[in-house]
Amino acid sequence: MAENRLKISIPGLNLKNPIMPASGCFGFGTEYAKYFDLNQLGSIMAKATTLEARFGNPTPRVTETSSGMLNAIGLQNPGLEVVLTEKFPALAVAYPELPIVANVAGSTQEDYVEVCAKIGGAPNVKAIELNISCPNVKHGGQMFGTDPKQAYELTKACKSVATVPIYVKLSPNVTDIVEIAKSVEDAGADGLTMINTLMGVRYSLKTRQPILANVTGGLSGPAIKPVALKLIQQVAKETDLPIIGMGGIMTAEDVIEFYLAGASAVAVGTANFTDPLICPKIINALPDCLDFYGIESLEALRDEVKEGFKHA
Amino acid sequence: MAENRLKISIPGLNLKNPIMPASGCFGFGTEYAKYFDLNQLGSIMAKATTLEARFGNPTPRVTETSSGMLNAIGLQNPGLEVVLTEKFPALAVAYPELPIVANVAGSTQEDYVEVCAKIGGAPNVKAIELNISCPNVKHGGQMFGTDPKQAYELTKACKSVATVPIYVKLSPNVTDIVEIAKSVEDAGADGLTMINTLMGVRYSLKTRQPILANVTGGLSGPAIKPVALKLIQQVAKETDLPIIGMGGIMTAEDVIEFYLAGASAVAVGTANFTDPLICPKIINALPDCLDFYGIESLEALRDEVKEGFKHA
Amino acid sequence: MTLIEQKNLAPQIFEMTLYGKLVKEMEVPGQFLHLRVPSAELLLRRPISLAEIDQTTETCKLIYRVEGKGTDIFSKMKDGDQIDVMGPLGNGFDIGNVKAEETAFIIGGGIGAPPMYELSKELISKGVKVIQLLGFATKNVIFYEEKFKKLGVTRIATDDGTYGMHGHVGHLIDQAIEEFGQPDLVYACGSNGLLKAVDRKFDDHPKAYISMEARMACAVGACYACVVHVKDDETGMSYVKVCDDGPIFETGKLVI
Amino acid sequence: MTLIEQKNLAPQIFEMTLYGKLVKEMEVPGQFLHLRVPSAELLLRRPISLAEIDQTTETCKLIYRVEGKGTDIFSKMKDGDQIDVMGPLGNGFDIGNVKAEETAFIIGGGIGAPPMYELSKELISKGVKVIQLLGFATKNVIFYEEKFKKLGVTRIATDDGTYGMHGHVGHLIDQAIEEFGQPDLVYACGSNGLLKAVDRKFDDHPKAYISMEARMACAVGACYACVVHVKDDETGMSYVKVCDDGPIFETGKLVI
Ligand SMILES: Cc1cc2nc3c(=O)[nH]c(=O)nc-3n(C[C@H](O)[C@H](O)[C@H](O)COP(=O)(O)OP(=O)(O)OC[C@H]3O[C@@H](n4cnc5c(N)ncnc54)[C@H](O)[C@@H]3O)c2cc1C
Ligand SMILES: Cc1cc2nc3c(=O)[nH]c(=O)nc-3n(C[C@H](O)[C@H](O)[C@H](O)COP(=O)(O)OP(=O)(O)OC[C@H]3O[C@@H](n4cnc5c(N)ncnc54)[C@H](O)[C@@H]3O)c2cc1C
Ligand SMILES: Cc1cc2nc3c(=O)[nH]c(=O)nc-3n(C[C@H](O)[C@H](O)[C@H](O)COP(=O)(O)O)c2cc1C
Ligand SMILES: Cc1cc2nc3c(=O)[nH]c(=O)nc-3n(C[C@H](O)[C@H](O)[C@H](O)COP(=O)(O)O)c2cc1C
Ligand code: FES
Ligand code: FES
Repeated sequence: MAENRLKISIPGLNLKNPIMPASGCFGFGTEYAKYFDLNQLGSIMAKATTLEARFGNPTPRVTETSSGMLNAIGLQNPGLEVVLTEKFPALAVAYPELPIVANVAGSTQEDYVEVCAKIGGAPNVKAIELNISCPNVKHGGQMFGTDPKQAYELTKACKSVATVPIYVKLSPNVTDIVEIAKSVEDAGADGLTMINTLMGVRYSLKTRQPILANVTGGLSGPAIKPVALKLIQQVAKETDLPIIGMGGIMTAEDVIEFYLAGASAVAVGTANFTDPLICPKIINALPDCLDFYGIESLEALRDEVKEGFKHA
Repeated sequence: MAENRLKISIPGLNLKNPIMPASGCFGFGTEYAKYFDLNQLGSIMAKATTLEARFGNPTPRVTETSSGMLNAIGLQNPGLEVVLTEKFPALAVAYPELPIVANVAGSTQEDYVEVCAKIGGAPNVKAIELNISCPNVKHGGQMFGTDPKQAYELTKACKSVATVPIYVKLSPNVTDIVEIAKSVEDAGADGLTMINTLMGVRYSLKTRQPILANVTGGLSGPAIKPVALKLIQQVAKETDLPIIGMGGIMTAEDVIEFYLAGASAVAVGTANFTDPLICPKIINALPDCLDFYGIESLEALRDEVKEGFKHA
Repeated sequence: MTLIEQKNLAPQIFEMTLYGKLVKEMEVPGQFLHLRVPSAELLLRRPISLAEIDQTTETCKLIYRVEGKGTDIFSKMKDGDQIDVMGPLGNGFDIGNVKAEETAFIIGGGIGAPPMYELSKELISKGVKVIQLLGFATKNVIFYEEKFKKLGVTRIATDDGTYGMHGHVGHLIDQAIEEFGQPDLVYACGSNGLLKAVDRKFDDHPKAYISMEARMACAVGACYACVVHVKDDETGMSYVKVCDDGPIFETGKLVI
Repeated sequence: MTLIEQKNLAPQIFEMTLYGKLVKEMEVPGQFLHLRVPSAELLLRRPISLAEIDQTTETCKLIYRVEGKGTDIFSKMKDGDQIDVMGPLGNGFDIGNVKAEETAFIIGGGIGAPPMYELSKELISKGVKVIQLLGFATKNVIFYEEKFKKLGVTRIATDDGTYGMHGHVGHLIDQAIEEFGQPDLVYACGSNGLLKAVDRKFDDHPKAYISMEARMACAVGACYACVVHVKDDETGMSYVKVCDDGPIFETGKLVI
């Protein structure tokens, strides 16, 4: 086939395929480089970066649930400086053509703004994912993502300084996600990524205490896929922003299901832990899957779905 | 053992064990009577009852998800009159000792109030579960459960007419569940039941359309267990109301996990579809499970957990 | 029950033979079993019709097409594996008052054909003359042709004309009416399109029955997943449940 | 890899023998495999240490205790079953610069004993004199006693005194120091309590190593699930990852 049926273009990101590892599930990229050639990926969504280094939450930080997992990593990262001088350059040298999405988090608006202003300076960072929905930190994070006004202010402030397009990552832990989506759209966001994790808890029957040291964690994996699809279709019908969808994707069929809900590209998180080769496997399975369901290309599918929503 | 280690007392309900089929998953009780002796159950939470008969949503109404399912039944039921004259009496005749929890729903506050005023007239109805969290109906349902003020008004109005204790069923689809819980506590609720289903969607790749005719459905099953536990422990720490917990319970271990989160009794929903004998199986497995984890009785465990929350 | 044989009848179509005491309770053709998929992730059981019941060997056969995750897992199960079975469920075909020498049209479409096999067998044992009209998508997904032929007249149509008559079962029915006259009994199972056609053709036929499909959860009448509207009901409140009022219904009664 | 043998060594304790090309890459004792549980519902792999590696037969052995859902499913797998294996992972025990005639304390507690077996074997092949100090909860969960004894001095303690010395491994260590003097090499794997004790006792020993446990997701250093604080770090920012900086660390370095 002359034409690449998997390619997709969204603000800042001209991707050869829509598959990218989700933020926090793939480190700063190089960790998985011994398993496959990262050039196969559409992009990589890097681990959250904050202005200063963070250690994150006490351990245990992960536990398992039916068809899902809880994590309370707490945004551990080496801070903007190290990310800019070491992490992104390492990828840029080894994979100069691979676009990276930087994930930005912070405790205060000033933090976010400073990181957003600088992080686009890395030549391979083509977009920012503004993480206003991390459920695992006391300050910032989800706080900004559950209040439409704060979400608006933060997005606007970050947009005014960022040198690359901004995708705002929405939290599912809200009564009305459309309200938040519209606020960040009004504030100038270039796109959305959704969903971040739901909040969950598991207890140990032996200790009678929560398994996670942080008590609560973020629920991810196939367990949340129907919730992700619900929120994506709801937002896709009400805003014009392109959506990078995520939440439980394990197969090429799942990718298409996210397109049917209105996503323009997708990220794969938890599944990397189940199978480190999951991303290339999905990418390789997609063409046959498109054939099977009679889909010409992902861009055509996206357009068809958007058209359908308009007339619904 | 002389003492019944499984017994539990909460307003209106003196239960020989804390296991009850969840509303909507066990009809009006008699449907499962050919599978086991319903007298084994602690109680039964009956299908939602509305003032007038309802047909519910178009079909398909159910579909499957990883470790979960979506339903959009839409509160189909024969209406208060038939429930009072046929459904509850059928149970009362066959199982005179079995306490029933009536589940009440409606489109308007007046509907709720009228049903609450009358439904306690059935001699076996020992409590009402006020369903302000059904995600599958256009009017009423979740609307009342996502706004603290409406939740307060409705609960207060129902309390003023009800002849049995009222447990308010909370929706997980909110930004701040504690706010809702406190409102209904202030309004005089006797207890809470949580959680109702999360909202979800699944698409058919073949038709490229949502599988459910209603588009969205309520997500239940083990997939949502960590979310249920999270919300229950959060509410249990902030209110004094007893909580009947539910969301993905499949085993005796799950029951204990809900107690650790602060529940005083539990309901089993989706698991009945996987195994029609699940409730008696859990009840029979509980004593050994208590032994294994060194738990004297469920009441003792509940008290220990509540005590722990106070000092946390 | 114990899986004692798994046969691949055609691409994606399998026949499972199950052994166990439960067979004793399987008495009416058209009933179904509700099978638990042996995968912790899949909570809903799968309804599959009884295709053959053999009391002497305490076995029954199910024929199913691999559609999704559940049937795919079934197809990979091996002899000796245990399978958790609820049932038999549903009303089954009412063959209590059929008379010897009556003529029955036995209409099956694709994966709707299996329950018609046991039905045909039982009707024949009562002396009924069966005319079996079977539709398939294409030649290579035809199954049980020989077995049906052994029971009686068997006409086959394929949607693509690769075998038998070109077209759908409706044409076979018209042809059979011409050839054999109006049937005394009509039984049908298959796609919604097929059921609609049969329902229309035998609208007020006194002994015409269709087997309905529906997405189910409980299969015991408790969850209201599988309801179907009743025709000409002004209140909009009348319904039947496919799982326990059905899956077999008289024609002319439901909104299909 | 292919499961070729599953043995029940003691109540809830199993030994799995795996066969496959991957064994070629297993060179360092103390490394672990990250095993996928064959259940769609369980997404996280389970880290299990290599207990024995045999290049000639291309097999390796894992010893594991049934703790929860995943290990329970492992214990029910049968010969010939395929198991999805990532690894070998982790740094393993550094035995590059050990010298013949050095004395090594090999300290294992309960289900921490397995990796010590392969370690002992490899140390012995380098001429090291091994003193194996093993602690178990009670007599009937002891495993591999004979195999360890064949390699060298083996002392056993049980928490409840049902076998060997009454008490925990700490006592065995004290006794061994009295009997054999300070060891040149120390290697330990076991419960957190055991590791703490060893860490304290051999705080500034130049060649003392402990194998750490942590809840893991990725096991490749990408998710930050398995971090441990470094001692005496004022910033609070220094850490190691058990999965790829470890699981083996020098004593005296970490906040255990
Ligand atoms: C009374 C009855 C009898 C049936 N008899 C047979 C038979 O003899 N042979 C056969 O091949 N099929 C039969 N079916 C259809 C069969 O139940 C479905 O093909 C099967 O459940 C699909 O499961 P899956 O896991 O492969 O598909 P998935 O798509 O993974 O299933 C997901 C969910 O949808 C439900 N579902 C999907 N398709 C259908 C369907 N067509 N009807 C009902 N539920 C569905 C499943 O039960 C499950 O809950 C019958 C259905 C009913 C209602
Ligand atoms: C490097 C390393 C080597 C190990 N080697 C062995 C070994 O040789 N033999 C052995 O029996 N055990 C070993 N363990 C512990 C083993 O990984 C756990 O007992 C096992 O994962 C429990 O899984 P489960 O499904 O039975 O329990 P569940 O409680 O169902 O597991 C739920 C989740 O918690 C994790 N988990 C639970 N307990 C532990 C634990 N103690 N350590 C790490 N993760 C845990 C599981 O991996 C899973 O992600 C090792 C652990 C690590 C980190
Ligand atoms: C271990 C782990 C760490 C994560 N860290 C981050 C993070 O740093 N920033 C962020 O925006 N999302 C983070 N997430 C959320 C994921 O990017 C993703 O939104 C979510 O897991 C849903 O996708 P999945 O079901 O495919 O995992 C993390 C998820 C996991 C499981
Ligand atoms: C098919 C189905 C129908 C339901 N109907 C009702 C209902 O009528 N009223 C109600 O309050 N909850 C209803 N629920 C929600 C359950 O009572 C329960 O809160 C939820 O399913 C979570 O428990 P589970 O995971 O054990 O199923 C229904 C759930 C299912 C699956
Ligand atoms: S499937 Fe539950 S009522 Fe029919
Ligand atoms: S387990 Fe992911 S970093 Fe160690």
